[in-house]
Amino acid sequence: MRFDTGLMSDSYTLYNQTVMDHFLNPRNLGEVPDADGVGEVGAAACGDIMKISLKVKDGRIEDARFKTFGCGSAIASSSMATELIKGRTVAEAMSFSNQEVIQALGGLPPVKIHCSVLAEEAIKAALEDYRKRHPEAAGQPER
Amino acid sequence: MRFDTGLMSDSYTLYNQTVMDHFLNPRNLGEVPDADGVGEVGAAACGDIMKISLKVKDGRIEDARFKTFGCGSAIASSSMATELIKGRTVAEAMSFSNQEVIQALGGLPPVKIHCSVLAEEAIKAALEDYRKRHPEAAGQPER
Amino acid sequence: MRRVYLDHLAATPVLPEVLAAMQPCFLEAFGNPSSLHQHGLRARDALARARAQIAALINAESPEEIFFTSGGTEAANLAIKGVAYANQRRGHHLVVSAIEHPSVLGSVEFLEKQAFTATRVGVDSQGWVDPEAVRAALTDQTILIAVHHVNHDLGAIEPVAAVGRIAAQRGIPLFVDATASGGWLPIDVQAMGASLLSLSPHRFYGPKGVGVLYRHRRARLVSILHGGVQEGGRRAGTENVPAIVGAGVAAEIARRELPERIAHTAKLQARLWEGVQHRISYVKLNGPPPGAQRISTTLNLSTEFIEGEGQLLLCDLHGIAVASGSSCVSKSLKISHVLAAIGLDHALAQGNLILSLGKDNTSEEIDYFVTTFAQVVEKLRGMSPMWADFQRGVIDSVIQPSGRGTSFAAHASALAGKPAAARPS
Amino acid sequence: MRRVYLDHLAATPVLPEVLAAMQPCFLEAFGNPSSLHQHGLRARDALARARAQIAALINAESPEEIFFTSGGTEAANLAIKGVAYANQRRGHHLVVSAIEHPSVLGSVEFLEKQAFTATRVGVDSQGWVDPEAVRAALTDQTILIAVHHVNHDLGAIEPVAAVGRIAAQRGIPLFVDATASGGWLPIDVQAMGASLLSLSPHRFYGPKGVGVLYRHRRARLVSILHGGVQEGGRRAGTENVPAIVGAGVAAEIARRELPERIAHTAKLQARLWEGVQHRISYVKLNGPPPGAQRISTTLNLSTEFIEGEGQLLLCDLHGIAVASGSSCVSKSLKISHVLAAIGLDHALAQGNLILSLGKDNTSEEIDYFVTTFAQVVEKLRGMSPMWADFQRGVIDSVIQPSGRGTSFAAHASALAGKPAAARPS
Ligand SMILES: Cc1ncc(COP(=O)(O)O)c(C=O)c1O
Ligand SMILES: Cc1ncc(COP(=O)(O)O)c(C=O)c1O
Repeated sequence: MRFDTGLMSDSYTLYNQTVMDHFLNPRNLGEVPDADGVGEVGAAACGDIMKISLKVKDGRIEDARFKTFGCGSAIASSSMATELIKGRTVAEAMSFSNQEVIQALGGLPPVKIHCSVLAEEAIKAALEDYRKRHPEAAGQPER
Repeated sequence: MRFDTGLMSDSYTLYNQTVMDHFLNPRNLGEVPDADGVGEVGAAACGDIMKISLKVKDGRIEDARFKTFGCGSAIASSSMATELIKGRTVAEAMSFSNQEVIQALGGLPPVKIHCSVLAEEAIKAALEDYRKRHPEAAGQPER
Repeated sequence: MRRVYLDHLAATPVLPEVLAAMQPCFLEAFGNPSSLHQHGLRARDALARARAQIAALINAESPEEIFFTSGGTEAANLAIKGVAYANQRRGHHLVVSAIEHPSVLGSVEFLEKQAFTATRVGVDSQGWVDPEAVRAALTDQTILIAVHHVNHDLGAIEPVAAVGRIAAQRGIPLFVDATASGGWLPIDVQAMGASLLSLSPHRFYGPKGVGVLYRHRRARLVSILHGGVQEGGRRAGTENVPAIVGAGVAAEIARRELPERIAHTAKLQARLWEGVQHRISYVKLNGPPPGAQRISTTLNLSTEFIEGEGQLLLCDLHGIAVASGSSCVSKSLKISHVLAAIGLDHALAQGNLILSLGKDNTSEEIDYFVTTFAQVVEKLRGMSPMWADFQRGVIDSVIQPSGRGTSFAAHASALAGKPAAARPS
Repeated sequence: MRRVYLDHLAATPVLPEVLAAMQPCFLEAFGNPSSLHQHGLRARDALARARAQIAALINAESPEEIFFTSGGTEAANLAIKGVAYANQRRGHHLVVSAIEHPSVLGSVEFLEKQAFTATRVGVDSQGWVDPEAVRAALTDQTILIAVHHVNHDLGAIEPVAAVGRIAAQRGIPLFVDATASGGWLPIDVQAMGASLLSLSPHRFYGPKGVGVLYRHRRARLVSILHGGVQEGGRRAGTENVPAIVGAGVAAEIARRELPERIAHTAKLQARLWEGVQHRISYVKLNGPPPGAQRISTTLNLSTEFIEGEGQLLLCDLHGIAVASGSSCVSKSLKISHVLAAIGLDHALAQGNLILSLGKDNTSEEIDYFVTTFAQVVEKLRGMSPMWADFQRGVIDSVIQPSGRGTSFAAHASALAGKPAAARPS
């Protein structure tokens, strides 16, 4: 069965180009070696799981990596979230919001908004973990 | 708008060929001059009206004519009924049944059976009228 | 044989452009819009385009207000039952015109078996609903008003905008069945004040197997076919993609060609009615006269002393396709409830013929119809005992009374032993 | 790009013969079957022929037992609601399998809001209904049993004939949804003891926009779409003539080609499952193994440590069209109720992929799928924290437990702060 007619020449995607790009070519995939903070969260709604690990230096996020068990938009959301968070101070990152992810991705289908929420939660969990492991950091001046 | 394609080559009819023939080429259409009996009946169900007039000679129906206000099967039923009744004795005709009409027509759609009933009733009304006008006929020997 | 199609209210052929648009959906682009892969996404995209095309035809605010069903009947069922069920906590009363299509009245009757009540608002002799009568029928329990745009039998254009204003004042959704007008009259759901409106694309050169229900985003509506979450959860079942695509294209072309179609059919309509009046005696036009209050595509005629099925069959024999509202053509043996509702004399209802014009009919076809129809009438009157009785002065004409003889209806009911049912029981 | 279509349960293209048969119905033979003229009578004739073709496919006693609807969903709605309303004086109880399609379960839920009650009979881990469990669920109020022929997700062939015998003993009509099997398995309504049976022609190379409901002449059924008296008064609305004609031809060809189609797909099914097992670790087949108790066209796979939507998207990127029962692909964010009903572990339900074969798939396509799928799995596992945790022995495999680590489900529910919903709430 072949469908290579003119009709199939344009390629349809479930998500927009940015989301598809981050799903297919995820940025910051993996785990930071000797991470300073690791967050792993699960979505009650659908069962997705996201794990984000951070390398923090001088109160600033030097590296962020993710691994995600979940749909295309969950993978894209975590990819984008790690991109966005890199270079921010821990304090800045604490106010990170899923809206940034949605915006940077150029929008998500309504039913997939929760993926961006999960990314936010994973980052916050990782920051929480960082603070727990580095109680001294809480008082650190943020350059 | 033209539909003369091969697809339209066969001609579809609402009724079978016999019914269509009797509708398009009704037999015994008209009124018998100086009729010996006339019956006019109406169908309560649909509003059809049938009028049948008879010429009786020596206790035998010599001529029968009809006029009908009604659908194709009503016209065909009265045409066929007059055909069937011609030549019968009055006594024979008194037991005329709509089933004969249906059979001779090769069947009628279920919803149109009442047309044949109307034809039977018109004939019986005409015979009734004949007997009323010719009380002597009741006792007449039927050849 | 010459073939003249004058039954566009029953069905139209699809436009070549419509068929061309549908074609790929059968073979290559056959996906199910619920599928997440290329084939499904492509079908989804096609649905979205069709939705926008339909929205444009009726000036809906957003394509998301357009729902696809399997046809005009399902759209009417969804509108009536879907609104009723969605609002049953608010009330249980519906107000509908007495001459709505059976798909509307049948849905209402079904609901009446389920603790809903309904008021049927009558119409005048032309088939018009009085908006004030609609207002008078409203109660604080009323959850839906249904008045169609154009009556399918009579061609009367109803005062839906006036009804829409009353509906808006009272905050009650108005459903407008535009099955008989869609593609043939300008429709603006916003100007009309319609919360719901249905269309039947196969009556304006779209395909069969698809219907449209417009629903204003604030009108509550629940599904009546249950299952999957297609059509925003308001109509379950795999979408009929080719037909929906065809409906979209038909709508787009209808919108473009509307003025032309109206002008053309109005011209033929006038020619037809003039020709009939000129050639045939004792014939009456039912519904409004040609003009602004009648749709340009239809004529509803009653020819005295003969019955409609015979007219239809003889026309067909001469290649002319028409319809009739006579009791003889209905499976229930009742005259059209519409003809009964306008109080049409039984004799005239029986002699009914309905003609509906299309964009491809020609003046020559109209002339051929008129000539043929005159012969048909003559042939049937030659068979009719009523015509003979009329000639003898035994019964009188309803259309042009001479003052001699009894009425056909009185005559017929005397014969049948009961009154000829002017109204269906 | 290479394109391999493995989603025939969602949609099939129409056969060239089907399209050829439909074609005239759009342009020349476009009549409305309710019309009494040539165009209408011709359409009527076409419907009769299609009815006979469908009757032959399922061994119905008479074409008059065949009703056309707009699709499988409407057929199921009509069967469930139409039988329930028709028999509500006899009783108000329905018995259905728990893994019926949403069109069946949704219809039942709708009725439950209207004073009907229902018992959902569970299934075993393969997806089989136990006929004795159906028997046990019957009460003297039961008016309908519904058990589908083949489950759409699992491919399990249900013991419908055994259920049919119980139904016959108790004098209760049995409705068999054969949407997933029609055209792919022999169907004999008489041998099955089905009083009602539905088909979806667009799943066996017929068009969309048409469904079939078989109804044994003694089973009482009322209309659910109200209006005209089409389809013997059991389904109002202008008939979708082209689609019905296409359905008839598709049925005739399906009947002729059935053995061939079964043999071909069974061969591919075996090759596919063998290939997957050979190339991919930690993968499970849901539903019965290939063989007599499984339809030859489908495979339902669960691949551990990765989620289904991603598998689907990556397959699509390589031109392969598949489906998934993962919660991520559903608008309700729930895993398929079927996977929940067989008690499938949440991790496996999330990793679900559904493949459905067609008559035109080839061995090469299957091999291409297997190779591609192995890459897809590898890529997704590379992104999955669960795969990493499994490698480290933190969590264990459900399919091939090593005894080290906690279960995925326990891990996920700890993270989410509540148990992973194995059953939809
Ligand atoms: C006014 C009106 N509404 C609804 C319908 C039903 O449309 P369909 O038969 O296409 O379902 C019709 C059909 O004649 C109609 O004329
Ligand atoms: C078993 C079963 N029944 C009914 C349906 C509904 O069919 P349709 O979407 O064609 O209306 C489906 C569709 O997937 C199905 O699989």
